[in-house]
Formats: sequence, C-alpha cells, structure tokens
Amino acid sequence: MPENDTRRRDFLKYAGGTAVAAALAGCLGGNDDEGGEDTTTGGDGGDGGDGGDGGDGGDGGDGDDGMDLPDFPVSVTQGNMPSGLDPHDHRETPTDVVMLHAYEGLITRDAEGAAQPALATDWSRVEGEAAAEFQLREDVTFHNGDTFVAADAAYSINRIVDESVGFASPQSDQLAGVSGAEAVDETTVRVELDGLNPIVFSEFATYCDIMQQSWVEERSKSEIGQQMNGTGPFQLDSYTQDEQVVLTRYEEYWDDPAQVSELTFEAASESSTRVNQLLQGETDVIVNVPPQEVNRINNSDAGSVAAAPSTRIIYNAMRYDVEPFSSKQFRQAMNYAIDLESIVSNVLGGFGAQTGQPTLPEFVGHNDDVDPYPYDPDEAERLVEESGHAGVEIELNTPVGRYLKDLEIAQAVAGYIDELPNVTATVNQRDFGSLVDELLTGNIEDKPPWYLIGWGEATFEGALVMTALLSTNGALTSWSNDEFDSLLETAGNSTGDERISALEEANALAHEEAPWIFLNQQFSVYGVSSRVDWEPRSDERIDAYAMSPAE
Amino acid sequence: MSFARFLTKRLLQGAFVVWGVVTIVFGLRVIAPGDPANVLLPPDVDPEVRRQVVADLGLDEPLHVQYWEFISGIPVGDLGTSLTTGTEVTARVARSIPATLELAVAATVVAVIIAIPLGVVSATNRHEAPDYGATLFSLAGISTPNFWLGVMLIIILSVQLNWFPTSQRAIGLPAVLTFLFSGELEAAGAGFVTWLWYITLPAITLGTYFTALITRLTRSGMLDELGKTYVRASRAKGLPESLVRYRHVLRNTLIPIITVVGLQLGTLIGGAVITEFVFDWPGLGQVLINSINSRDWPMVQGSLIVISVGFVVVNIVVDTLYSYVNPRVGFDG
Amino acid sequence: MISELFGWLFARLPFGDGLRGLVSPRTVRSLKRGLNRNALAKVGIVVVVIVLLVAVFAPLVAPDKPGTQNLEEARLPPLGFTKATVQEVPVQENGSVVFEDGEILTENRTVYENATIAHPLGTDGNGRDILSRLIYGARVSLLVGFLGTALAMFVGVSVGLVAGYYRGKVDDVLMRSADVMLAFPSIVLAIALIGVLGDSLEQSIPDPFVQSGLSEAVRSAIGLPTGMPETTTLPGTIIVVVALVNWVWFARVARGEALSLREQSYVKAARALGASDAKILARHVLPNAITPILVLGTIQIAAIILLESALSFLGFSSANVSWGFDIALGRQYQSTAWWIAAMPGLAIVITVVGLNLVGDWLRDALDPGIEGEGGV
Amino acid sequence: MSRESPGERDVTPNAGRDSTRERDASPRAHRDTGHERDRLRVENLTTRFFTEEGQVNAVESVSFDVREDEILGIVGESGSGKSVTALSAIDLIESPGRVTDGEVWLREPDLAEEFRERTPDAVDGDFVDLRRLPKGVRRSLRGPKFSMIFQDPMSSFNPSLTVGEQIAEAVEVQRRASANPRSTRSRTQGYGLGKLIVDTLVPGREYTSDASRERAIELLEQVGIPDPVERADEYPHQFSGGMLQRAMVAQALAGEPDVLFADEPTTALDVTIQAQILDLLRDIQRDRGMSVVLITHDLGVIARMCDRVGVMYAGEVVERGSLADVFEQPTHPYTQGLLGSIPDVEDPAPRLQPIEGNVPNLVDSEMPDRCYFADRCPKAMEACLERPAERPVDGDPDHTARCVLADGEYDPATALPDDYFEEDPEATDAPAEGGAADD
Repeated sequence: MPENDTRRRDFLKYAGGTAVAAALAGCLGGNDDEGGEDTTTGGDGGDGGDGGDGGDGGDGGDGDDGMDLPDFPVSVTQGNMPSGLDPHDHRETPTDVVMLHAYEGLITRDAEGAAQPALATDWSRVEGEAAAEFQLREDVTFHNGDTFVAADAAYSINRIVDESVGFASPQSDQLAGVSGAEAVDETTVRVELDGLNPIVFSEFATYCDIMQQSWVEERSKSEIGQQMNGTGPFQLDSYTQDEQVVLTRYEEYWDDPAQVSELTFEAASESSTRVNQLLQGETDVIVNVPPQEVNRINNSDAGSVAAAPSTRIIYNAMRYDVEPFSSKQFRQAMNYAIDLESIVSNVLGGFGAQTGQPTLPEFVGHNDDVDPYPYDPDEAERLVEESGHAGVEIELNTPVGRYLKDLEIAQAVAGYIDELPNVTATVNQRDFGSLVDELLTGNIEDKPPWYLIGWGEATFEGALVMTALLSTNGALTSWSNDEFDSLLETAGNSTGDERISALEEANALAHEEAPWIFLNQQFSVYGVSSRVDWEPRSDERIDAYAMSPAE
Repeated sequence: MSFARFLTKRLLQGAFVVWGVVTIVFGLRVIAPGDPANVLLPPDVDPEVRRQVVADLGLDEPLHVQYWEFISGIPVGDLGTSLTTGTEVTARVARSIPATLELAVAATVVAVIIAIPLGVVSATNRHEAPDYGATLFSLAGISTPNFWLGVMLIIILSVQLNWFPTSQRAIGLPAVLTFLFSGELEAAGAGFVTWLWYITLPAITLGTYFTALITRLTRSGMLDELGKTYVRASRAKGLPESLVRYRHVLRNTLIPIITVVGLQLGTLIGGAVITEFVFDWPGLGQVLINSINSRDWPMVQGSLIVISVGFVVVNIVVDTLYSYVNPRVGFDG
Repeated sequence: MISELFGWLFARLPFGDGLRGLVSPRTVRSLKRGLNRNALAKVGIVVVVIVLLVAVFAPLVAPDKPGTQNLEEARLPPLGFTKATVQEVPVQENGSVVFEDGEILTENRTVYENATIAHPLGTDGNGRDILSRLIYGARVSLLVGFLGTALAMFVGVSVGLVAGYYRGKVDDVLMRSADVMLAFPSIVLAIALIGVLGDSLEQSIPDPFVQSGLSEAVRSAIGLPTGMPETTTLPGTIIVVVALVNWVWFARVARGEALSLREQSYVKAARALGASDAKILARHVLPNAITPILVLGTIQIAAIILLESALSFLGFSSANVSWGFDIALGRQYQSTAWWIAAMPGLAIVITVVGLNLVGDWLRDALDPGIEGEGGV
Repeated sequence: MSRESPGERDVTPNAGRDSTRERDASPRAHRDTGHERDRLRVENLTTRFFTEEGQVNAVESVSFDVREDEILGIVGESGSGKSVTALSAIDLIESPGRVTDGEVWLREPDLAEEFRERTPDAVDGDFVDLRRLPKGVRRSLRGPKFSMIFQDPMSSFNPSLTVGEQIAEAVEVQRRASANPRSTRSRTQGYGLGKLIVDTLVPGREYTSDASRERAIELLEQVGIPDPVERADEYPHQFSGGMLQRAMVAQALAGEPDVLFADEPTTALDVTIQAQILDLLRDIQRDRGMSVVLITHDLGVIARMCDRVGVMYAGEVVERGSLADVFEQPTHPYTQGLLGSIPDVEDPAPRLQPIEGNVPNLVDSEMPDRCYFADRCPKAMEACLERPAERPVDGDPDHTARCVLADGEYDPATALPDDYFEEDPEATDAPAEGGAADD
C-alpha cells in the first residue's frame, strides 16, 4: 500500500500551521488524560485543566422531561478538559469523548469494534473507480432543528481533508487516502479516494464527525469552538472553558433518546483526586484508575472498576542500525530476558495483556499462532553471548506519566535486563515533548537507540500500526526489513484473505526478528459509580448513550 | 528624602529589574535548543511551509527586531500566542493569577497568624518547653521540602482520614465574591466554605516553610530586643509586661522582619509552583510547568514575566512599608 | 576534575590543615565554645557525617543494588507495619485480569503486607529495597549539594569580589544583574534554565569502590549481594542550574566583604607596593572574607539539596535514584503504600536538619552577619 | 561594660566640687536620726546568674539602707555588682539571673497594713519585704515608688517611638493605675494584647491620652529641654546625648518615684554635659525630697553628690558609711586603694587608682573561701583566709567594713607571703564572665 504510506508522509509535509507533533502524539499518547494519571512529571501536553466547579457538580437535572424518560444525570471526570468544541480541530481523546455525544459520523463502531450504521445506512465502493458512496439516513435533524442532508456530510469531509474549506484540520491524516467528497443527491454522498485504499471504511467508522454546512459558515472559528450543533443524542447546555461542559438529552434524536438526562464533563488530572471524587459520589465515571487504586474502589460501596482492552500497544523500540540492537540474537535476548507476565500482573495489576507481535488481537491482521516470548533468562544470556555483545551497557529512554505506569514498566524492563550477567541496563526518563521531537524528525539517526513508546490505532487496522512503526519509510520507524516491507506492500494492494494473510505473515516475521521488546496491550480502566450501568469499550470512548440507571 | 522621591527612585529601580527580567526571559528562548517552529512542525517539512510558519511567528526577523517586538508588546499586555493551543498568553496567564494569589495570600496569612505568636511565646519562655517545641518546629519547618509535606498531608489527612480533598480548587474566591455581590448569600457562604476546605492543605503546605522562618526570625529578633536596655528602662518606669512585650519589643522585632518576609516572598512564589503541582492547583506554576514540558515558549515567557514582575512589585511595596514603619530609615532608599 | 575540586574544597573546610593559616585560633575557640553551648550542633555534625559516610561508601553499606527489583515483592511495608486484610481483588490469568460478560472477575482474598528484615524500610512499586535507594540517593543529593555550592561559590565569590573591589560601574552592573536574578524565585529560574539546558550535561562517573573490586570483596565476605553499579550519575545540568540560581547570595556577601576589606591598610599597602589586583584579591581580600563565605556555603548546601529534590520531584532531573524522584514515584501509591513516598522525604528532612544545625552553629559562633537565604 | 578612657574620668570641675561640699553640710545634719528616716532597707541581698559557664555570684549578701531626702552613692569597679544590686532591689533581674536570698524592706504603711494579716512575715512595722510580696504588687511599685535611669540614654529609649510618647506612656500607666487601682497588680495592669491591637489598628485610638502627653511635655520642660513641645515629637536618634539623658530623667520622674536609682547616669556623656546632668539630678532630688541611689565608678561624682556611700568589690559591699567616714577614714584596704595616694577627702582622687591584680571572676566554682580581696590586698594576713563578716568600724554602726581590720590591727607577723596566691592561674584568666551580671 504505497499510497497509504505516501499519504501519511504527505500529511507530515503539508500539515502547515497545524500542530503536527500533537497530531502524532494522538497516536503516541492520544490518551492525553494520562498526563495526569501518573503524577510524577506532568508530561501533559496541553494546559493543565482548571478544576471543575465543584460547587454544583453532578446535581440533579431540570426535571421538566414531560415523557417517561428517566431523570438520570451523569457526571464524567476525565484527566483533561476538551481543548475546544470544534470536532475537527483537536486530536485528543478527552475532547473526542465529549464530541461523540453531540456529533456523529457516517459509520460508527459497536463496543467490540465492529462497524455499524450511523448517519449512513449503507456504504460501498464505486466499482472501477477510486471512490466510495454512502447512503444517508433520512429524518435526521441537527440540534437547531434543521434537517441533515448529503451536502452537510460532503462539507464535513472536505472541511477535514481540504485546507481551502475553512482551515487546516489536524485530523486530515485520519482520512488518509480521501481527497474530497460531494453530494450526489439529498441522501447520497460520494467520496473521492487516492487509490484502492483498503481501509477507507475503517477510517470513516472511527473518524469524521458531521457538522451542518450553513451553521459552520455562519460562525467564526472561535464561535464554533464554543458551541455545538450536531445530530448526536446530546446537545450542549453550557460550556465553561477549562472547567465544565454540560450536555442535555436531545429528545428528537433519530434513534431512541438517551437514558441519561444530563451529562456533565469535568476534569481532574490527578488520579487519586478522581478516585476520591468517585468514592465521595461527586462523579459517576472516572478514567484511568491506576492499578494500585483498583482494590480501594472495588472494596467500597460507591462503585467498581470496569476495564476493557484498549487499542494501544506499549513497546520498546530497538534501532536496527546501531549496536548492539543491530543483532537479531540480541534483540531476541531482550525479549527472553523480561518476565512479561510478571510485569503485567504486578506492575499493571493485571490491567494489560501480553503481546508478541505488533498487531493487537482485536485488529485486522493479528496472527493467532504467534505467542508472546516466554521468560527465559538463560536463553537470553546465551543469545547475548552469541550476539557478541556481552558486557554491553544500554540505556532505555522512557517518557514519564504518558502511559499507564510507563516509567514503572521501563524500570521493570531495565531491571530484568540488568539482571542478565552480561548486560547492564539503565533507564533515562525523558520529557515526552523532547522524546517525541526526536522520534518525529524523520531521520532514524536522531532517535534514541532504545526507547519506550505507545501507539494507539483506533481504526483497528494492524496495517496502519506496522506501516507507521516498522516499515522502512514509516513515520516513526526504528526498523528496516525488505521482506517485511514487501509483505506490507502486498497487503496495501490487495483486499480480503490475501491482505489478511500478508499481514499475519508480517506479524510472524516481526515476532521472529524482534525489532521491539514486545510489551503490553494497554487496558482502559474506569471507575464506575454503582448507580450507573455501563460497559467500557475498547476504543477509549466513554459513550453515555449506552449508560442506564443501575437496577 | 520625600516620600514621592523615594517612591520614584524605587519605581525606577523596579523598572530596571523588570527590564532585566524581560531581557533574560527573551534570552532564554533565544539560547534554548530547538526551533520553536519544531513545536508546530516536523523538521522534514517542506522548506517553503516551514519558512511561512517561521515568518508567521516573526522568527525570521533579526534578533533586535524580535526583541523590540517582544518588549514593546509587554506594556500593552501582549505576551504573544501559545504555540500549542493558539490562545492568547496574556489571557491564559491572567486567568491563573487569582489561584496563585489566593494560595500565596492564604499561606502568608497562615504563616503570620501562627508564626508571630509562636515566636513571641518561644522568646518569652526561653529554655522552657514552649521554646523547645517552637524551636524544633521551626527547625523541622525550614528543613522539610514542601512538596513532600504536601504529599504527606494528602496521605494522612485526605486519603486516610478523608478530612480534606486531595487536590484541586473547586471554586475560586472571585466566584465567591460574585455570589456575594449579587446577593446570593447562601451560595457565597457555601462557596466560601468549599474554597476554605480546598485551600487548607495547599496553604499549610506552602506556608510551613514561611511559618518556620518567621517563627525563627521573631524568636531571635525578640530575644535581641529583649536584651536591649530600653526594655529594662521601660520596665523600670513601670510599664506592664504586656506593653513592654508588644508595644515595644514585638513592634521593633517586626520592623526588620518585614524586609526579610519581602525578600522571602520570592521563595514563597517558588514554593507555590511546587505546591500547585502537588495539589493540581490551577495557578501560574501549573502554567509554567506545563508550558516548559510542551516547550510552549511564549507561555513560558509570559508566566515567568508575570511571576517575576509580581515579585518586584511586592518588594517595592514591602520596602515602602518598611520605610514607613521604621522612623530611623526615612525614605533614604 | 572532581577529585581536584574536592581537594580544593577539603583544604578549605574548617577541619583541614589548609585552613589553619586562614582561621585564627580565636575563631577555633569560638567554634568550640559554640559547640559546647549547643548540644544540637553536635547532633547536626553527627547527622551530616553519617550521611556523608553513607553516601561515600554506598557500595559497601547498601543492603542491595538500588535497581534490583522483585516484582513479586513490590510494596512491602517497613518493619513493624505488617498487616493482612481481606480484599476483593481481580482474578488473573497469564498475568491479565479476566473478563466475564464484560465485567472483571474478582474474588475475595486475604492480601498480606509482610514486612521482612531484608527490606527494613520496605520496598517500592517495583519491589526495590527502599533503604538501598535512600543510600544511593544520598550520593546524588550530596553531590549536587556540594558541587552545586562549590560552583555557586566560585562564580558568586568571583563576581562579588570584583564588584566590591573595583566598585563604580563594574559594581553597578554586576549588582544590578544580581538584583535581576533575585527577581526570579529560585525554583522558577531553575525550571526555566533546565528547559534551556535539557539534560545535555549528564555524566556518569565511575565508582572507585566498585571499580577497584573493594566493594565486591567486602560484600561477598559479609554475604551481601554483589554486582553494585559501577558508575554514579553526576547530574551536571542540575549542578550548573542550582549554581546559576544561587551564586547571587555568595556575590552579595563577597562584595560586602571586599568593600570593607579594600579600605584596610594592608590592602592599601599592597596596592602601594604595586601588587597586581588579581594578587591582592587572591592573597589579601579572599582569605579574609572566607569565614562568612564558608558559613553561607553551609547554609547553601542545605538549600541546594532542597532545590535538587524539588527539581527531581518535578521530573526535571535525570538521575535514576534520587530522593525527590522517589517521592514522586511513591506519590502514586499514596492510598496503598505510604512508605514509598514517606521514606525519601524523611531522608531529606534528616539531612537538611543536620546541615541547618551545623549552619546555625557556624553562624552563631562566627557571627558573620549574614541571613540564611535560599530554600525551596 | 564599656570602659572609658582615663582622661574622661579625670576631670571634675573644681567649682562644682566646692559647691558640693557646701551643700553636703545640711543633709549630713539629719544623719543621727538614722533608721527612722529609712525609706528602703536592703538586707543580705544575694543575686546569682545561672549561666552555661557556671553559677556567677554577682551580688553576695549585700546590705544597705536608703534614707529620705538623701543621695546614697554606690561605688566600685566594673563587674563589682553595683548595677545588679540596684536591679535586684527593684526586681528587674532577668533570666538567667535570680535573687536567691535577702530582704528588701520598703517603708509603705498602706501595704504593710494590707499584708499584716495575710503574710505576717512580709511586714515589719511600716515596712514590707518586697521579696515576700506577690509579683504583681512588686511590679506596681515600679514607677510610683522606684524608678531608674541608665548609663546610655540612646539605648535606653525605644528607637522607634517618639521621646514624648515614651514619657507619656510612663505617665499614662500611673494615670490608669490610680483610676483603677485593683487592676494595677495584674500582669497586664488592665491593658492586654487585645486592647493593644485595637489601639494600634484603629486610627485615632492611642494608648496615651492627651493629658499624659501634656504632662510629658511639662516634664521635658522641667528637666530643661528647650522647645519641649517640638522635641516631644522627635525620635531618640534626633536628640543629643545630654538632651536624651535629660529626657530619661523626665521619664523616670513620670511616676513621681520616692527612690530613684541612677546607674552611671553620666558615664556616656561629655564632660561638660556630665556636670549639667548631675546638677539636674541634685536639683530634682532637692525639689522633690526624693531619695537617689547613685551608682558610679567615679569617686569624683560620689564626693560631689553623695551623703553616704557604699563601696562594692566582687559582689560585696566591703565598706559603707557617711561620705566623710569612708573618704576620711577608709578602713578596708580596697577602699584605701581606691582612694589611692590621696587620703584627703578635701582633695579626693577623681579616678580609681589601679590596684595590682584583676577583679576576680565571679564564677561560683572559682570563688575562694576567703576574703575575696586577699589576693590583691597589700595587708593580707592569715586571718584573711576566712570569710570576713561585715562589722562596725570602731564600734560605729553607721560605718561598717567587711574586713578584719574594721576592729583589728594589721599584724605583719601573720602577713601572707607575696607569692601566696600565685599558683592560682585561673584568677588571671579572662575577664568576668556573663555580661548580664554586669552593668
């Protein structure tokens, strides 16, 4: 899939005034609220969120629902507040979580990640052309009462991919391979593609919120950042920047109205603050419960911990072009040296899954026959000897506070490797910003030889992960392997089983060649009040539409 | 020297220091490694695009032009635009001032209310239990890193005993005042209680070093004063002990303490940075730390300038006050 | 270079022979008198000496490597805090939690927190021995404290002597820039400078005890684990930064001394005899200004140690083992394992109390007329 | 404890001395009525300082009496315990010092009546023993009964209050005391921290009343300060030393005291000013019929001013009596040494003649169990190896000396050899420890 690769590079080139570093950080650490999760260094990219207004947090709804809809206010506390309310001008999960309640895409995903109709009822490729068509749902209204039409969908897509429509959206790469859209008729929209683009529907299932063309055009950029007008199950009630967003149920929603009557978003960057707020009943759902707080919540009456595997993989990249990591035996030895099970169990408290390949089990292309490396320090020692690098000293660069227990994981990894009699390993804590700078220069020489990083891929496409992180031209690559590159190219130019088996083969190859120390799949861990019935999703989205009062 | 002349001179000195601060802050950005454009752009971006962005930021100008643009914006309150969020630095910084100010003032009030009586009790009961207690307290106080104290207070008082919230500022004093002036007394009362509840631990954390310092100074200053002949003379002329202690000795002790307190306010503001970090208190310190981490230089510069200018202003106020209460200094600068 | 610096410093410390020419017998007497009068000063000296010894001989006395982890023994409490509670904990399979109908499967289990003699102060989140980490952390704190102070002293005294000796424009320029420096709260300036310097000045220095094999020999003889780290981190950035932040205090004191000393007759005489300014400063002014400078130095060591711990707490230091950093690590366990954050803090408090007691003693005994400055 | 240059002490104008002698004639006439005229009887007063270097016996069993309308001089070298004696008498000894023994009998019939039943021990006729009275009562006597002026006027005023305010304050205390007698004995004398803070914070409220401030100006005028209205609003540092000492006299007079202790009142002043202040003191003493206890090391001042005199050495009164008795028939070898080569009272040496050796260190552990002066005494005998009691000189109860020579003769046969004390190296070490024990 050369086009796809090109697109990714292109976006880096033409992104113009948008925050590219922040955009890639969306994948590297899109889980921005983790900036506060680990409080050690405040490696938090944006502003520290101001405290919410605790004076009236999470109090009752307005009680004027005439129908039999329940009066069920819910409050959600994330790590950060949204940076603004324009759905096309952000790259952070906390903002996205607020957006998805008011804005919808053409396609959506269910909790398991499967594509489901949303504003589009049907979608297909246009045979023989580099294009796709979406059939739109009728009788959908925006919160201002206007009817949703195909022109709105086309405008929204162009607003993301085309800089000349309004502004340069930091999300343009999320619709990589999409060059534009137009309304064919009232209920059909046609999307132009750069090539085959096998993942176009995956992209639309994850991204592209639909806005109303006239509403946007009547407003200034900053007004759009302060107001909302979508088709989603909730409409904006009030917004205080950096403090609070209050949404109320939109009763004209095209599907059943939500159970939740009023939805409040607040933020607390400190994990223990969130836990305390939950335990004191000040909030109903909190994000990123650290493992050591799990028992405290479970053992209280206030709520319990809910978790789901996320789309984020945590790994240690080893640069293939510098010693000792240029040696395959050495790289394998590193994988054998660590007790991954113990790290997952003890450092992460079980809130993670071992990995042995770049693609997560839920993703397209995962190879079920590949198991994680076993813990075998003797084998590791032997392989180090064999590699000829015995006695080497290596240093692991890690960001702090960016991912769940990132520093502790790095310390554990280095600790295990340091226990090998023939390797000395230490940890170098890095400021996330400067580490990402080095990773993003595009030159492999600028990257540290050995670093811990995480990558979230909400499209569930293993191909995207491997292209970005392991292909020779990948934006963040640390590895170059011709066989691997050609497997990815095969996958990019094919569909169906052929594509799947190429990806599975690439995963098996990556496992064998060990360009990474494979670590854990990160879990999203939430604290949920006992008055709320909700199951977490794997894509880090908190969907209040799925919440109901607990029995 | 007349008061007006004194104030003019002091203000001129202050203006010089502010100019120095601004220059250093500008210099920090210039010598900092890495191009600010890198925050916005990856280095392999198309050179044309990069040139455009650099020009937009004004970074292609010669240094002296950049310097002039930077410095000329300051009097009109223009500190530039954030690289990461695109918001006005002035607005962002201004929004966090009340939180820091509340914290600093609360800590000072706590410190003064506790420290001065403690110092007096310690000095007037020399070599007795209260003195030993106060001495140990102040020794521990000046030796305890305030971030650790904050963490310990959270562990003991918030997590274990659940008496106070672990962090954050649920409501600001400005909001409480808004309630008050709009006549919503109940809300104002509740808001104030909430404010107090949230600010207690941060204020103690920030104020402890200060409390210990003032206790020490009060004690040693008071012992110094108590040893002076005028104290004996005051007793000899029949003054009751309370007048001797407070009207004479304490008054004279406090005069030099005012200067030291003024000088140490810098320490207090510095401590506020860490305290805000520990308690997730949305003040200037948070802005500074976050912007350093994200290399948002305009924001770093803005918060540095505001913190330092605040410090200079406080020092001028303290100096003026000192000259006012100490007849021997006059306004000799 | 390090050893040269230390040699220079030690030659000038009150207990070195090198100081005999500089410190009058009267000074020594008043120091002794101050010590006799002040029992706390003795406590301070003992504390400082113990911390120094522990830091220097860390590879010999630490029970374990600071980095040795045992994930199965994470978060063990300190001696005397053993407890067992019944808790609802997630069931694990292959290390991971188990989901059942989308919910995490949990079970009631007795959770033991067993203190062991092997870890008298408990273990941290990765099962590393806290005592060993404190011992190695002492090295970082004291290295930064002493080297940072020495560097600040060097810079500040040079500037102060020149300003006070030449007066006039030189003095004005130097002292006004000192005023500007003082307008920044020290921690704020330090953070900004670290933002500029990054971690470009970090160094690893070899540990002589390990390199010479001494520590291995001693440790295996008494049955302690071997394989101690062969190098110690020298946080160069932090040292430079704290010196840049704190030199001003030395400059002010040195300037005051130079201002009064330049009027002394022997200085005038030396000038009349045609001695160069540099020689006069080095031979006549500096030796007579040394007392207040050394007293300030003692106080500054404490202040700089506090500053270093704050910077590493905020994550601005790259030392792997540091008291401030360990507090930051322990902060996450504030609801479950208080000792991880508590112990390094106690180590800081004890060390700084000791240094402050020594500083108080020197200040009271020598009365150099300076106020304590700095701090966090 | 600063020592003056010899020159400063050398000069007492002849004219002044002559007039002194003339005036001295009249008070001496009363002397025979003796004890009935006593205002204050100090008996066996002993004050110790408990310092870290050890116990310092600053005042050792001192007795003297102060009579109505007289000037009693106390003379001695620096460190001999003169000032501590005065401070002990009016209960101004501060930690680490403590009056450990003795009685201070004040003639105060009203108090005697009040305490006769309650604490009979503390009452003897019209006299009360201050040391047995409650602390509050003692304190209430400072101002109206006793007052004191000090050596250095500059340090004896609070630098940050105006002179007028400080005098008015002393007036105000007494004004309030007479308005509300019961409160005067409480710790705060009815004026606590709370009121003080209110007075400080509320504009226009002040501790001192207008009446007190007017009285302060009056007092300043009485002590001869020109432009008293303006000067009352000035700060101490704006005054000259002489003017300030006058102001201190005014301040001491604010409570209309019966007994005024003047501790080296002229030592810190220029020579010409000294005479003015001494004249002022004498005039005021005359006008008001006060008793003055004048403490000095200056024999010229004693000769010029005093009716009776006590000589102190090493914390003890070694000799006391009328000016004529002591100056004309000095009995104690120390007194003799002081008066030196000039035995004639008509031509007294205005300065202390240096006596060989040093004032002993008063640290208890180093105090010998013998006459303290023996090691320096030219007439030391074997009898001097025991502590001498205070005894009348030739049977005269108004002239006593703490010396075997008071009722005996020098016996060269038992004289101690010159090198007898020389093995005692400590005696020549550092000067007297514990500055607090000194003036």
